[in-house]
Amino acid sequence: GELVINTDTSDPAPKAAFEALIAGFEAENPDVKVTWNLFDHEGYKTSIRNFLTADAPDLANWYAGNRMLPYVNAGLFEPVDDVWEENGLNESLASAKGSMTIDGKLWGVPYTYYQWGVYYRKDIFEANGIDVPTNWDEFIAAGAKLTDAGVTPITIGTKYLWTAGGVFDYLNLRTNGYDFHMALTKGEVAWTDDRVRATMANWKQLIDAGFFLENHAAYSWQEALAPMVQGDAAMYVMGNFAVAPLREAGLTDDQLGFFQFPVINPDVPLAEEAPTDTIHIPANAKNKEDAKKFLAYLARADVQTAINDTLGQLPINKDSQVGDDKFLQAGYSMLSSTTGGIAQFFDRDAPAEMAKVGMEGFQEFMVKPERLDAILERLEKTRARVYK
Amino acid sequence: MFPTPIEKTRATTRTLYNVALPVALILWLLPLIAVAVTSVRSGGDITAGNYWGWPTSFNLLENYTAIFENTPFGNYLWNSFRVTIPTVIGAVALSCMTGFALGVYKFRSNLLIFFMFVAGNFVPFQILMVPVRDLTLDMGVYNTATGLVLFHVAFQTGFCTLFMRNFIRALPFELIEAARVEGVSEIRIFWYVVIPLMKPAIAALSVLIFTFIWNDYFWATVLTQGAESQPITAGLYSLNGQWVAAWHLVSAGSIVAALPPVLMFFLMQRHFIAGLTLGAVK
Amino acid sequence: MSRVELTNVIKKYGETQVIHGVDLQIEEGEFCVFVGPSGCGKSTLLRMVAGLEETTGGQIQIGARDVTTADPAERGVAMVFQTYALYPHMTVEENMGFGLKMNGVPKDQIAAKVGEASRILKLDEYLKRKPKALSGGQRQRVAIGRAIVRGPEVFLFDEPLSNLDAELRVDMRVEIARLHSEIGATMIYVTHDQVEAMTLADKIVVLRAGYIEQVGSPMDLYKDPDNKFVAGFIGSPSMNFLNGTASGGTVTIPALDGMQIPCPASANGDVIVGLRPQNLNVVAADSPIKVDLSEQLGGVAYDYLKTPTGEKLVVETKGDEVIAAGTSVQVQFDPATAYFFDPATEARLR
Amino acid sequence: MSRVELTNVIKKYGETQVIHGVDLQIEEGEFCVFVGPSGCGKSTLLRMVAGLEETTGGQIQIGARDVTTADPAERGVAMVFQTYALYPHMTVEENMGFGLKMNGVPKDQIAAKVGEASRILKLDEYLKRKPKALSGGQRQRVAIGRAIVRGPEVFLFDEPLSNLDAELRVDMRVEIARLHSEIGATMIYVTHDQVEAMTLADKIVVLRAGYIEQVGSPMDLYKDPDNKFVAGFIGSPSMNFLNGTASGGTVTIPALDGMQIPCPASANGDVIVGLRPQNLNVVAADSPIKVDLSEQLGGVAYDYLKTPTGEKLVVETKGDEVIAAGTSVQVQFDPATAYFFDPATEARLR
Amino acid sequence: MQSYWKANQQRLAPWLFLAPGIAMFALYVIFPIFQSMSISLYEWDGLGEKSYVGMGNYVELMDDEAFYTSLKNNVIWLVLYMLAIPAGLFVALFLNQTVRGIRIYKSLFFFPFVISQVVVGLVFSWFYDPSFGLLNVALGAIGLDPIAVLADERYVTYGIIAAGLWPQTAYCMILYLTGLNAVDPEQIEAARLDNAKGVKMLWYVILPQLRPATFIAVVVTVIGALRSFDLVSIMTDGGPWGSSRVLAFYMYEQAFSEYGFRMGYGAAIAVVLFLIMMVYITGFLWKMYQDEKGR
Ligand SMILES: Nc1ncnc2c1ncn2[C@@H]1O[C@H](COP(=O)(O)OP(=O)(O)OP(=O)(O)O)[C@@H](O)[C@H]1O
Ligand SMILES: Nc1ncnc2c1ncn2[C@@H]1O[C@H](COP(=O)(O)OP(=O)(O)OP(=O)(O)O)[C@@H](O)[C@H]1O
Ligand SMILES: [Mg+2]
Ligand SMILES: [Mg+2]
Repeated sequence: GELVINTDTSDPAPKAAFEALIAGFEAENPDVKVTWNLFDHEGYKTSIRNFLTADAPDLANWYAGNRMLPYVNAGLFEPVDDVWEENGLNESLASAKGSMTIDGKLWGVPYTYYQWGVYYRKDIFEANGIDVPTNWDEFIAAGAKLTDAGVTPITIGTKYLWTAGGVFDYLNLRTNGYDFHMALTKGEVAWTDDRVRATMANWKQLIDAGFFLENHAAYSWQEALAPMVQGDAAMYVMGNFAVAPLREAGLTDDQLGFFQFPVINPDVPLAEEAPTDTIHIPANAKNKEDAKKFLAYLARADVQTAINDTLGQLPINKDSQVGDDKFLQAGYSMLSSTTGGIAQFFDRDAPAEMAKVGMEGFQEFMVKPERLDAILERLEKTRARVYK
Repeated sequence: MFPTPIEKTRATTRTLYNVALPVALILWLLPLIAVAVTSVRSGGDITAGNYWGWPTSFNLLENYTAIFENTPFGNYLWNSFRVTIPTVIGAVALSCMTGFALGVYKFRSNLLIFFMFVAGNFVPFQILMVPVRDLTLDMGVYNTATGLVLFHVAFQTGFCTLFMRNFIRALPFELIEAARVEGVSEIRIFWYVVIPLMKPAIAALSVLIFTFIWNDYFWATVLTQGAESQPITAGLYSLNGQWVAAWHLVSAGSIVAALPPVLMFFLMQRHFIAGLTLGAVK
Repeated sequence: MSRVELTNVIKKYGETQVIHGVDLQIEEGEFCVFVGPSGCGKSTLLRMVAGLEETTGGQIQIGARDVTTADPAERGVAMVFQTYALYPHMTVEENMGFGLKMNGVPKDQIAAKVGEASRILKLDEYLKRKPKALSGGQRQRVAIGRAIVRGPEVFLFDEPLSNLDAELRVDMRVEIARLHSEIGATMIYVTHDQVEAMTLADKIVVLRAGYIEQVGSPMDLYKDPDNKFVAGFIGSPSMNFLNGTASGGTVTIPALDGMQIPCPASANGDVIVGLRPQNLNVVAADSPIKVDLSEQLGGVAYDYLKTPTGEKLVVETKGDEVIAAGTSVQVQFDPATAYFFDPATEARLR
Repeated sequence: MSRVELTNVIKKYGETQVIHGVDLQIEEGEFCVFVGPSGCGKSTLLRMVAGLEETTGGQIQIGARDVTTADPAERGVAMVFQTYALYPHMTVEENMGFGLKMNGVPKDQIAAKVGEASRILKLDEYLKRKPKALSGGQRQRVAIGRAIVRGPEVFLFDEPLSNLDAELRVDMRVEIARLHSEIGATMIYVTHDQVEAMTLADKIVVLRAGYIEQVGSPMDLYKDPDNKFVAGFIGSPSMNFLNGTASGGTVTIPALDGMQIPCPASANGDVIVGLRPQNLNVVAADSPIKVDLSEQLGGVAYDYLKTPTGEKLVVETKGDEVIAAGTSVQVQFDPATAYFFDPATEARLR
Repeated sequence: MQSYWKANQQRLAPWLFLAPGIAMFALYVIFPIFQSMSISLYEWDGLGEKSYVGMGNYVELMDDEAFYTSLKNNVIWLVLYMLAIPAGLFVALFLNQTVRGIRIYKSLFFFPFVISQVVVGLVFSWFYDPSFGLLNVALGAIGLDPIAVLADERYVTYGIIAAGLWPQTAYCMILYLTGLNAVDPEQIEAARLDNAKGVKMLWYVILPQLRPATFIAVVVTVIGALRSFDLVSIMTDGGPWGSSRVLAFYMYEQAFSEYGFRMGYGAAIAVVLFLIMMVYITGFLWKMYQDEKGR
């Protein structure tokens, strides 16, 4: 029959990856005709609500964790425990099983994830005699050297807020650890808690030391790439998807490097941020049978190897091959050795409204650190409302 | 005429004025000129930070073909036409009828209905957003040009009715009475007498609605998603995310997006201004 | 050609009544002119006959039919508007043929009728033009042509000439008179122009505030007005009105230095004496009456007199004997040319 | 009060010249009226005096001052516009006082002057109203009041009454005459209304296509026109013109059935004979001249005659003797009342 | 049937002509207004069941900093947007001449109004860019530090308003140009004779006559200010940290943005905005009613 797939993979690499994925599936299942609707990346976040209720496709991509909670609660996603069961995904995709489980059921199939960390200009570090920092003091010191050299240590564009969320996640994971972070994003801890204040104090230290790009609130994350390309900034706390545009802008692998976010509190185990992308069957889908076939296909080790090669990201299936790109390798080894836990991302771990208010607060804090108390109180107020 | 015609003033004032005019114009349009110039720069100029100097090369063709080749820009443009043209036709047709009914006939609720149209036209359209979106979803035309057209036609009918009704009011009523005395039915009066007389109003309104709808951004974001149905305004904005720091492409896109209404304005200037001042409201 | 009969016709706009029970018969082929001051209801009455205004009360008959509630189209009337009301987007020909076309008359018949009307009105060479390309007089002729073409029983004109300049107005007036004698249809004509009313009408209807004051032939109204209003309204310059006191068949006029003239025996006590400027004559003489101003118009002159009572008096003279302003004069006239009115009812005393 | 003198005044709009070297003296306190056909340059000339149009050549003097290039505000003139040009957003009072206010006159003085003007023009009860709430005549009075208040040396009027209806026009005309005699200022008045020109003017200036045709008192122009244009322009109804052939002091008029009348010896060959309708008389008689139409206006009647040559003739009669259309008539007149003009130059032959 | 129509066509015709227009307008404009009012009493994420909360949304609104920020910005918009009116008048006076080519000038000056606000927004974001924007190039030229207008809560709203003033001034300019065209030339002449010159003439004679143009300009400017959404969305997306939000944008954000979908709350904001606008609508209708009566 006909299989309708909606995705938001409109950027060049993801688009190519899906083209290949679908072609492969069709080749193996000649009786299935796939219709693929490609959505604009930003618009997809709102359109998914519409098509899930009004005109459901048979498959749609989305994100793991809290981000899928509203649709699960609204009964718009189909549980796919049987797919997992029949295809042995419980083993092969074990690492992501937790983030796919709500109320004891599995709601989709993950196909890729990618690491976050610090991307940096190797050549600038070398020129200023800086080694890759592994702990907080070295990090601060590196920043100081860069500032002295007239280079902004960290570039960032917070116009669309979420980049600030990434910074917060890392500071909080390193200061208070994974469990606290998850408790916070689940609304179990007050934002006015002293531990949050400790995270913010660390952040303030960076701000006061002039770590971040000036006027970052005026830029999108892409615009913030420019100073790094031009050599005016040295580091970017980002996901792996930043590598492609940086390369495209002319940076070579000799100039560009990656390191794990440095240790702040040596007492907490290192946790990482690695958002997982997933595919789901809407509850109102018409052709669930073929959809499940597609999910099984997508979960296969070889398929995940291929798709992530094109995406430049990491496969979930433990039997897949990780591409030999140096950043992927670095990410893979970092994530597979992580003991502290893997977070999705601030706006996937926290509910949407909390995320919005939170990230807005982070942005404000980055510009006006003296308003910390007011900001935290605001977040706390929102917490009280959102998680009731 | 006020102020004093310049030809009646002293020679120095005249010279000053003749110099001030182009200078003022350039200042006024500076942002646009900058965009136009940037749209022919090479990518090299942009990365080299040559935003304000003389372009090192003129890449008119390259840039303008680039925006069509690598992105769904052509799609967006086509969607704009698919939304704008039917809306213009629909809104003008509906409002010719409502304007005629409200302008010609005396009946008790005439003013009330008229005011309903006028008031509706002024409401902050945000208040319509949630229900209209639901309605569009329920009708199954969400994310289609049809959905946008239906809404625009309905909403613009408020403004167009105001416009048409006032225009018809200003027509000599004797023309209609003359036709009545001659035994012409009301529908034929509308078709044979009133419509031909409304040609200038129809022209003015069409141009005006064309620009309004072409430039609409809000409803485009509310009622459509994605390249296969979004018009150019929304498209430009999402492409802005893709063309990171490719300012020459963004500029070229902006220029193309601005071109149809600008052309429309230039070709139909008289009608356009008549429309603005007669209708007097956006 | 039909007679038109109004019976107790009433018009109200909301609460305000503007036509108060008008009774009127217009005979077949008659040229009837409505005159009266602005706002008296001339147009309203005409439009009620046309069916463009609803009739609030009473009955309107055209020919043998009661058309009180009929549609304009069904009354067999044609109307010529003050503003011509030509369709600007149609040629002269199309304008004239439009009504027929809309009523499904075959093309060749339309052409024939339009041709005939255009011949009568000498419009042949303009048939292909749009109204914009015509002069005022030509437009008015087209408007009349449009009315003729449908061969109506009754023609209605609402101040058809008031938008023309003085000279053209004279020409068109003559033309309308010719038209009436040629096609002989019943015509109702509204005007506020004295001269048009006097020269065109078989019958003049003088209206005032929604009431008919008097109906009659032009010369009847001029020579034998029923009341002060009609007397003052018909004739130019207007009739002079002076206060007088009557007793025993003689009236004393203080304004004319106590002049006494005979009057109808019915007059008693206060009366108003009406004197037409044309019937007066002045001679220089010692008198309390002074010439305030004298206007020489070449062939004719108007002397404005100030009387001792403060009442004003206009005298029309052949412009030869100029009397300087400030001169004392005596007023002379044939007492038989004086009219008398009751000051309270304004009715004529005979 | 000052005299106004124009010396060889010229006005060009771009290349087209509309005033061709006009020389004119207007004495102190004189009432001077400009008349002429539409487009002849009346308004232009007046506006040049006001300073609203630049003077292309020549000189304009008001009183002793050469004001050719002076600002309008500095010429000591006041103007009354055809459309009144009242400021719609100001009350009557403010309208009248505006000029003084702009010249920095203290408030109490303004109030005094406005008060006086409003008294003269009987506007007291309307002082607080806006122009919209006034009738046409009242608005015109306010416009005049605004002119008076500034106490100008010269008043300029550009067709001030042409937007009023007939009756009101008569009243306002009388009012302006009274005003002139009361304040005695120099006044220049543009009109195309015969009656206004004849009744108001001390001096009429007849313009034609930017040239002065004749200057003189109303009666001079009526009785002794210099050329055919002036003769035809002054007098109402217009003078009749018939072709004739002169030889040896006698002219033969074919239109009048070959009637022969004496004429000046200077006339020879073709001449044009001018006859005023007022000077003609008709009697029924066997003749090729027929009455085409007869209009009865009450006091007066106009007979339109058709002559054998096709020329038309209007005769004014006292309306008593009605002559039916189609009757053959003879035309009678006093040969001394005939005028003669050269057909080529249109100059009067005396 | 045929004869019933013939006899009553004058009564029936208007309804026949009105029917489609009214149906569309009611469906898409009138009903939704009331629906919005009703939605504002619910909590609803657009997916599941609505749950009735009475005035809950409004109560929350009263205690919502972001709402007050938006409201305050709306007021700033309302006030500063009015500058378009004098500015438009000024430009109109400047251009109200008859020199050669003036028509082209007038059209070019009108340009900003014709192009989309999206383009205007992009152009101005660029103009304000802290590193290479024209504004900061100019500031740098006179030795001032660059200002990141759109990243600074102190300036951001003003920066967006300035961008909005650009097209709005062009709009007011056209209104005034046509207004000036309609000024009775005889009145200007009368005023010249009355010795009113320059500014005095403008103030006492011209401006009062331009009142209709001014009225229209005020109406469209107020409505433009209250509806302002496009520029905010494009230039800052409400930021930094929500400090450039206006009600129209906030409501969109609450109801539809990536992190929003609080339909009820959004509807409540829209209702507040609607009530503010209602003040002006009522005023406008009142004036129209007076004009209609005066006919
Ligand atoms: N639609 C209307 N509503 C209320 N009153 C009206 C309406 N039309 C006319 N009138 C009133 O009816 C009266 C008669 O008006 P009508 O137009 O018949 O006067 P008229 O004699 O034709 O005047 P004119 O010589 O000025 O044309 C006037 O007092 C007028 O105010
Ligand atoms: N601004 C102008 N540019 C060119 N020609 C003009 C201008 N104003 C007037 N004219 C011409 O000058 C001539 C005189 O015009 P003017 O207005 O003085 O006539 P008028 O005697 O007042 O006519 P009317 O009786 O119609 O008012 C006319 O032929 C007119 O076409
Ligand atoms: Mg009337
Ligand atoms: Mg003139």
